[in-house]
Amino acid sequence: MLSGALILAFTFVAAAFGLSFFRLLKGPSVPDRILALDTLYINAIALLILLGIQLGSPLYFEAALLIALMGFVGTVALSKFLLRGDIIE
Amino acid sequence: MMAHLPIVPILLPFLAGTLLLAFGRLSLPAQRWLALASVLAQIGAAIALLTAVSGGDILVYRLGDWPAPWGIVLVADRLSAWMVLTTTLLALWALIYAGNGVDGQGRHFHVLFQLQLFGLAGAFLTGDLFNLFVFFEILLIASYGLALHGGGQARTRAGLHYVVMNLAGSTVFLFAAGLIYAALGSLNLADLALKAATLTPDKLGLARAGGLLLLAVFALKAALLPLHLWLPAAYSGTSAPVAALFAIMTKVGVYAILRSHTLLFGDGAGALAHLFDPWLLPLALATILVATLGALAADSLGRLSGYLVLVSVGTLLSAVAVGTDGIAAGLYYLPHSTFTAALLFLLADAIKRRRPGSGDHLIPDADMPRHALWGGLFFAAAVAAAGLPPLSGFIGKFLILRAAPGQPWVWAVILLAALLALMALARAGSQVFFNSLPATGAAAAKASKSASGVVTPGASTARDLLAIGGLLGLILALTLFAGPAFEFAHATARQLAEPAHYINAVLGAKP
Amino acid sequence: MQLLPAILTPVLGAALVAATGRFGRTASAWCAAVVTGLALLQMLPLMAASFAGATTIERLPWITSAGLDLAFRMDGLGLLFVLLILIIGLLVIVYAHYYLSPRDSLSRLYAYLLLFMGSMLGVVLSENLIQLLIFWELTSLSSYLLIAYWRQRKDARGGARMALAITGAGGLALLGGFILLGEMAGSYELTQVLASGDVVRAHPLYLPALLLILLGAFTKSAQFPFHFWLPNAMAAPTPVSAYLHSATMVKAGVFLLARLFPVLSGTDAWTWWVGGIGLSTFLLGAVLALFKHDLKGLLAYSTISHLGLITALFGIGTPLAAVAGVFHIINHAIFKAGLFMAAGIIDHECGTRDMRRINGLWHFMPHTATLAMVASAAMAGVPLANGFLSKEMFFAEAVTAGGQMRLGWLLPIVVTVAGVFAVAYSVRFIHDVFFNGQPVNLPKTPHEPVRWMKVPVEILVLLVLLVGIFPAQTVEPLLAVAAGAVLQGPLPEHNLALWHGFNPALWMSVIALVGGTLLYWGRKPLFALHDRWDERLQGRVIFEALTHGLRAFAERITRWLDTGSLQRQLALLIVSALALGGAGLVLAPAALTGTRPLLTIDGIGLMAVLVLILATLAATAWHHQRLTALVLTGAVGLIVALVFVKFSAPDLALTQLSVEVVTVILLLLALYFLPASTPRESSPARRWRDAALALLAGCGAAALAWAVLTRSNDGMADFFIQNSVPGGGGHNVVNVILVDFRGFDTFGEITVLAIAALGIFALLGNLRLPGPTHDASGRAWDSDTHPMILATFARLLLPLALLVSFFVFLRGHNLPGGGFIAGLITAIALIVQYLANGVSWTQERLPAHTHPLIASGLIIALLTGLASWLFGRPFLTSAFGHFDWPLVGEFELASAMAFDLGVYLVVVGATLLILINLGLVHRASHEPQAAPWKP
Amino acid sequence: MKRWLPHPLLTPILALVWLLLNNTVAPGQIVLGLLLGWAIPRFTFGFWPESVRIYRHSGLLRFLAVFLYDVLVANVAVARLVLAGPRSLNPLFVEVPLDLTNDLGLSLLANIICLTPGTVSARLSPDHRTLLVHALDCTDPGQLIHTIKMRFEAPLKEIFEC
Amino acid sequence: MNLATEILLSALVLIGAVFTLIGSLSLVRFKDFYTRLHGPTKATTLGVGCLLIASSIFFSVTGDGLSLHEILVTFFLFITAPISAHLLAKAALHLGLR
Amino acid sequence: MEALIALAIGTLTGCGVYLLLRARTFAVVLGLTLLSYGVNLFLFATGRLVIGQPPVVSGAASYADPLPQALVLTAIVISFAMTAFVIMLSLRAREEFGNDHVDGTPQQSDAP
Repeated sequence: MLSGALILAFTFVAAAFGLSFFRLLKGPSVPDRILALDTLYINAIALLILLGIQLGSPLYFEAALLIALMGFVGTVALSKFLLRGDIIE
Repeated sequence: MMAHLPIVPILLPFLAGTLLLAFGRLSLPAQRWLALASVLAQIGAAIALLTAVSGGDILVYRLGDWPAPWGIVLVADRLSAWMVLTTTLLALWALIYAGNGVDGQGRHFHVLFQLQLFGLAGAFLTGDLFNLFVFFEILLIASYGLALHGGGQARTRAGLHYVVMNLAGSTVFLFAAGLIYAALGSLNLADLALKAATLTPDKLGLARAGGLLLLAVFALKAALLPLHLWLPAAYSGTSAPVAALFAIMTKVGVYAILRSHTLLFGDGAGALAHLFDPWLLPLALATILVATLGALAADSLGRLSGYLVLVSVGTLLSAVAVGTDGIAAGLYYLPHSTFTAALLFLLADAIKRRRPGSGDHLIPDADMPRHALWGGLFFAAAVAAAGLPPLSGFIGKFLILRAAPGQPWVWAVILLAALLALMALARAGSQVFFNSLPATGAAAAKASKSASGVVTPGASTARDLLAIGGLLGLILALTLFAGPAFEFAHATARQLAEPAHYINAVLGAKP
Repeated sequence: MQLLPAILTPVLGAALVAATGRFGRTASAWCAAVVTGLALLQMLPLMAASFAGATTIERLPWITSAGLDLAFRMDGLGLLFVLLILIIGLLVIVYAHYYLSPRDSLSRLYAYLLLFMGSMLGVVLSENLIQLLIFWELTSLSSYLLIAYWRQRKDARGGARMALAITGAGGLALLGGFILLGEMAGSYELTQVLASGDVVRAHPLYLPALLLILLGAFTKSAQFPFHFWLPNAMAAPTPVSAYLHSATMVKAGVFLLARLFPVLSGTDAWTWWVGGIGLSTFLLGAVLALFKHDLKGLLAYSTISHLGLITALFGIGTPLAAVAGVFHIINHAIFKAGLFMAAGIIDHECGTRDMRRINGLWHFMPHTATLAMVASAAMAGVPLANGFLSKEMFFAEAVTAGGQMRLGWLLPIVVTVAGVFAVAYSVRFIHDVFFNGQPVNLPKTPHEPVRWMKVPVEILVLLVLLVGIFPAQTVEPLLAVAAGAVLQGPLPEHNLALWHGFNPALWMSVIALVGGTLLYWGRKPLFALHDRWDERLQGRVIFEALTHGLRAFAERITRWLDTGSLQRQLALLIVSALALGGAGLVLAPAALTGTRPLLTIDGIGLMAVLVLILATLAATAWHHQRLTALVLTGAVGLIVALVFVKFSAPDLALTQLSVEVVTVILLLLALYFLPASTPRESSPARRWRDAALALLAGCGAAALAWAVLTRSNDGMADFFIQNSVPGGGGHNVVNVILVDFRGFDTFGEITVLAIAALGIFALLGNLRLPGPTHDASGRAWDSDTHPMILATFARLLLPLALLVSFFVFLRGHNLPGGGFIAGLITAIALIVQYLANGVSWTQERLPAHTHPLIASGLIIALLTGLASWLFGRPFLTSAFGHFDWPLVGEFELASAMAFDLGVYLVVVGATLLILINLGLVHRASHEPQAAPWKP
Repeated sequence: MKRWLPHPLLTPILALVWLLLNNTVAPGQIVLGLLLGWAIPRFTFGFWPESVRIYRHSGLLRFLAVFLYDVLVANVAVARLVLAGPRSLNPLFVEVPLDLTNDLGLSLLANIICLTPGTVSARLSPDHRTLLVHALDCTDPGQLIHTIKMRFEAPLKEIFEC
Repeated sequence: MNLATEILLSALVLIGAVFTLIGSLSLVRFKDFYTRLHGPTKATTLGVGCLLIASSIFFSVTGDGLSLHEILVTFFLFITAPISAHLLAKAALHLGLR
Repeated sequence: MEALIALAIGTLTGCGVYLLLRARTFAVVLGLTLLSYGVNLFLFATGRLVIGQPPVVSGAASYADPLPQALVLTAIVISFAMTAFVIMLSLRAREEFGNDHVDGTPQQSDAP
């Protein structure tokens, strides 16, 4: 049952990936794309956790942790670039 | 200590480099002395290594005490020791020349210089394919820093091209290494040689592709046609001591080609045997021709020297391609061509700095101070570069021709190239030294103007002469002691022709 | 060992003489003379021996295994040439002292002269052919210096380069010929080579070898069609010409013919090539000489002609002809040296060499005139002068040899015609210069030169007469030993005497003398004819056209190849890689697809790869909008990391993720200073070409990957997995490989990182780039430099991130993680501080500086590696142990961790150094006076 | 004192996080955690000089509970809106006047606003007096402002300021 | 593991996945940037949260001992996600998106 | 799955090559980045694709080949360093040339 649920869940997350990526491609504005990328990162966290459960291995957890901790840096840098151009001033 | 001999030439420059970095606030003279001491120590180590392997035994150093093929091994055979010694000797004079102020024109010159030597020594000594990649990257990244040392538009452009080309090359290298691992299941050169013999046909394609991609990478490093275009600009663009040191960089490519040509794809390599043969000789000869034309067309001493480096690369590789005798001749010719190239670059720079009006361009100008002296030095260098008697260049050419009796093409190309190089150098010499203008006020004005930027001549004349004289001395020694040198080269070639020794030394008494 | 020192004496003497320059002309003259004398003295004993018929060979091992030892040989021929070289050299030295004007550095001339003398001695005394060639080329080089002595003169430079090019080319051909000869004879040593004549002549390589050697000889001794360099070499000071073109340089060629006569001669090829070329040169030179108005020009062509004569003699190939050849070598050397010196005197006294202006010098310098007339009589072959005897022998040989061969009857005729012209130009030399009315507006009024300037000429003229009148008593013995050495066999019957009775040879001489005189008197129409002669057919013109053409060609080719365009170079690289890789893959026997069982495609995997591919394509298609492309690349990086996770590589995923973040920041920092969009400048053709290349590369990579993935993996995984825990003390095999099994790779890798950081630091040293004040759409930047909310949370996150990085570091050895990832996490955490609070704010709070960090990291790594030396283990041997402390509990310590610490420090330091420097570019460009931050 | 223990309450938090990271309560790890909890703040003292003082711990906990609950609600609400589609919502910007002055408090507020009822804190005015908030589906701005100030700002104010 | 936990897990996993999906869905469905901004910051936090709880339970049941470190992910997300959202909104305002 | 990965590697390499051949430094840098992704994946693929068997010794039956992973890790680091350097170099070039063309001279940018 759990495995079935997992398959379903994977499908949903895959769909989420697709949707986020659609926005990434479509834009139209740069913030839209950045937002989409940020969402992709969060989707990735979900994916990693599902993978961990599916494979019954905790080894994938750190990746999720790392994204949670570092994923936003890219977004922040991009936004700062839009705001100020120079991100380290 | 003797037990660790093979790694000493690698660790010494690393240590010096890190120390120079750690004590970043050292005064320039102090840095020079430290660097000099390190290079001298390296020469000592290289000589020790050479004597240790000259008997014919191969030193194997198992890093981390892991057995080959799983761990990384350093392998010091005659070839490696020969290359290391050449490198260190070259480095000494390049370093001394750099002391004329070039090293102060930017940051971290000496650190980068030492780490470059680190990379070179590692590349020559390692017995592991991927480790070779790593050391290639080390010497490349260091060379990037050195090539751009000092800045300036031409230098930056040449540097950019050089860097991007080599980054692309590194990518190809990774592809090649991956393919070879995928096909042969190992990275240790000796193990690869062993496995190549028993390669299953379904993986032959992968192995061949990997091997030939390796050739592409090494050809890029060695500046073999058609991957030679980066060299003249890069070498003539960078500062003289760096260009002098770079004289060995192309030889790294040659070394890698020679190593894989004899060890991985030698006679014993079964289906992979002679993988390079169809490509090597034609490309090498073509390189010679194109490069000679370039030398003939060159408009400055720097570019002329750059193209002559290409000629020597072509000559070397065609020697490698004609078999064991050729390799022996080539190995004798290798240090000569290295020192000569360095000599030319240093001379070109010394002359450039003394002709503020016209630099090293092949146009008449007022006589420079101590005109006759510089003229004589250039004459000697030209004799060496054109492969004319009595210097070692002639001996090298003679040996190569002698090794290729059945190959009229090799003969024709090498002899023709020698003639054209002779004409190019004669033209250059008579333009720069014979055809002199009276010193005019305009020239003097130009002198004062552009002298501000460059290192002032005179101040460092003694140092320049020391470095240039040193290189000339090396060439002279190579001429006088051609007998033993060629003996060693010949022994090396024979050792390369017998990969079994290498393989057994690395893998123990495996069949 | 006497010969080597004897040869080295002039060479080393050259340096000495060059040094004597400051002590005045006389000093250098004496020095040069003494050096020459010394060389002569040293060889006297051996010369005596060889005069007695002995052949001395001295050997010094050099490159024995290549058959190249220093070996010297003193025999008759060597003796003859040594005498010519040194005696005439001595005379030239004396002469030059008076000839050269005080303005010119005499010591330089002497130095070059001695250098040349030494190399010439080497040529004639070499036993080893290759060594002979070495000296041969040295003569070319030193003659280059001599001819270009007056370096300011264009014709001198041109002449010198021409001589060098042609003789140099000959030398290279000669090298080839000698190597072949050595192949055939089995040695480069003359003794063996001379002995194995039959083998050589029968050998298939004989003809190529012969032609190559002849090429060398003919270029050197100015045989047609290579003769033209010699007249142009007349730009040299006259003493030089007197030396080079009478006794030495040009004689080297005929010397070679004589030397190898026993080996190579006696075949049709030899006869036709050598004889033919020699004869035509003899004729051509004689004809052209007549029309030269330049005194030295006339002599130059006469030299060519006489060398042709000698060549022809050797070409005839009979022993007697060879003897005659040797004899004429002697005679020509003597009278031609004298003539050149006389011409030099005239030049010196009149300030010109144009025979149309120099006339009737008889009244001004009768003494010199007499000397010149005797010498030119020898040149013409008038009885009582030495030239007559050898020419007579030549005529005789021409008749006898002509009788034996096809078209032989032509031979005497040609010879006679040439003889006629020879007489004609000799007559002209005498009559035009010394009689024929009054001089025409000379720069200065000529008079007899100083006494000592004539002495050398007098000596030579005396020799001319002595040899000419009492040949048997004077020259015969020398000729005998020399010819003996040439023939390497019994000497043929010959008697040197003035009178041989009325034989054809005598009649030919008579015809020549009479005809020549008549020809001179009737020369006007001939001159008129010659003036209409087409200049362009001259060798010099053709040569220059060739060299210029070659240069132009070279320039075109080089410009065409080396456009300095990076794109072309990259395209070439890619094409080469494709060609080579393709060749490897295509020529393989097996099918592309292997037999390994494949994994099934699941939805998420499909979606991920789809996203990856689309993102890549989009990034490529839209690379003109740089920021968009950048964001898309970020997505690609993320997916790559996910792929790593999916296929069991957690460490890679962590690394990829953290590197990704840093890369994005890096690119953003750069993008700030670069245009926001890429102009569309590539032509469609170019775009299509690149697309094609890209497509091929992509297909190639995919094919290779597919081939790899569908084949079984027989790598060496098992060893690592089995030894990781027992041998490396870690469960995370990847990490154990990185810090232990292949720790040396990591050692190098962190060095790369460190060097990159330093290189960048060096690169940005004085970089000043103005940052744009508006974004791409012209909107001014937001005023809020450091958003407060970001700043606050950044501070809050720092301790947490550090904690995590410590966590990742500690567990690395057993679970995914390790020094590198930990380092990146720390670096990113700090970079966030820079993002949020700016450089200066963060800088002053940073507890450590980057350079020390990097250095200490490297040193720690090094020391960890060296530590194992203390235990007698190789570099980087790891050790680990399990400890149990109260309260803390049981834990593991491994030396690999220390190494990892080094990695950690380097990563932190390098990453920060890289990014901070970029951040500083802007500030530096804003306030230039603010020096970039020092580490 | 301050140099030695700059953030008294950061230490336990870090120790806790450390234990969570390692998923253990082994004594060794506790020691190590406390050690790090002390060392890291000391190490990063420069980055966070001003001390954080919590005036009412009980408030903190209650606030935490409220916050988590709101997150739950907000998520569901937004999810419904998403499913309902764009037509059903009317987004608008609202300027929320602020009484908080404490940086940390403000930042937390901004964050919480992002996480809870369909709002995103978009811009903090330079003088930190107003916060521009974007609401996903809001008919009555006043109501929204009131909610924010009552539900979040007030507790934060009493936690971080007095 | 017993049925109850399995049901619970499945439920959590599904809910989490659904919320993740919805979060991304909002990116597509909403018309302007600011409304799109809401989805990821909220729906996903809950989605990921549920998944994390699921994982926490899963490993607590299967693995050895309690597994709580999933909480950290949520914790970090709570801190970081709003920051990105905030800055993005700020940037959008700056660019004058409507 | 293998086919997908091969396809991905191909796409990354191809696009990387295309961008590498552009005339502006930034495009070249992007190209190099894509290329390094491609080659890293390729190198990783030489360990073949294995799901759920990370090379962390835990008494499992089989593991993924750890060696390629280690190599890729090294490769990632090195290519990061190189990318960083070339980015800086592009800035330096920008300063020296006043434009971001790889040859510093936009007009002669394409001669096919």
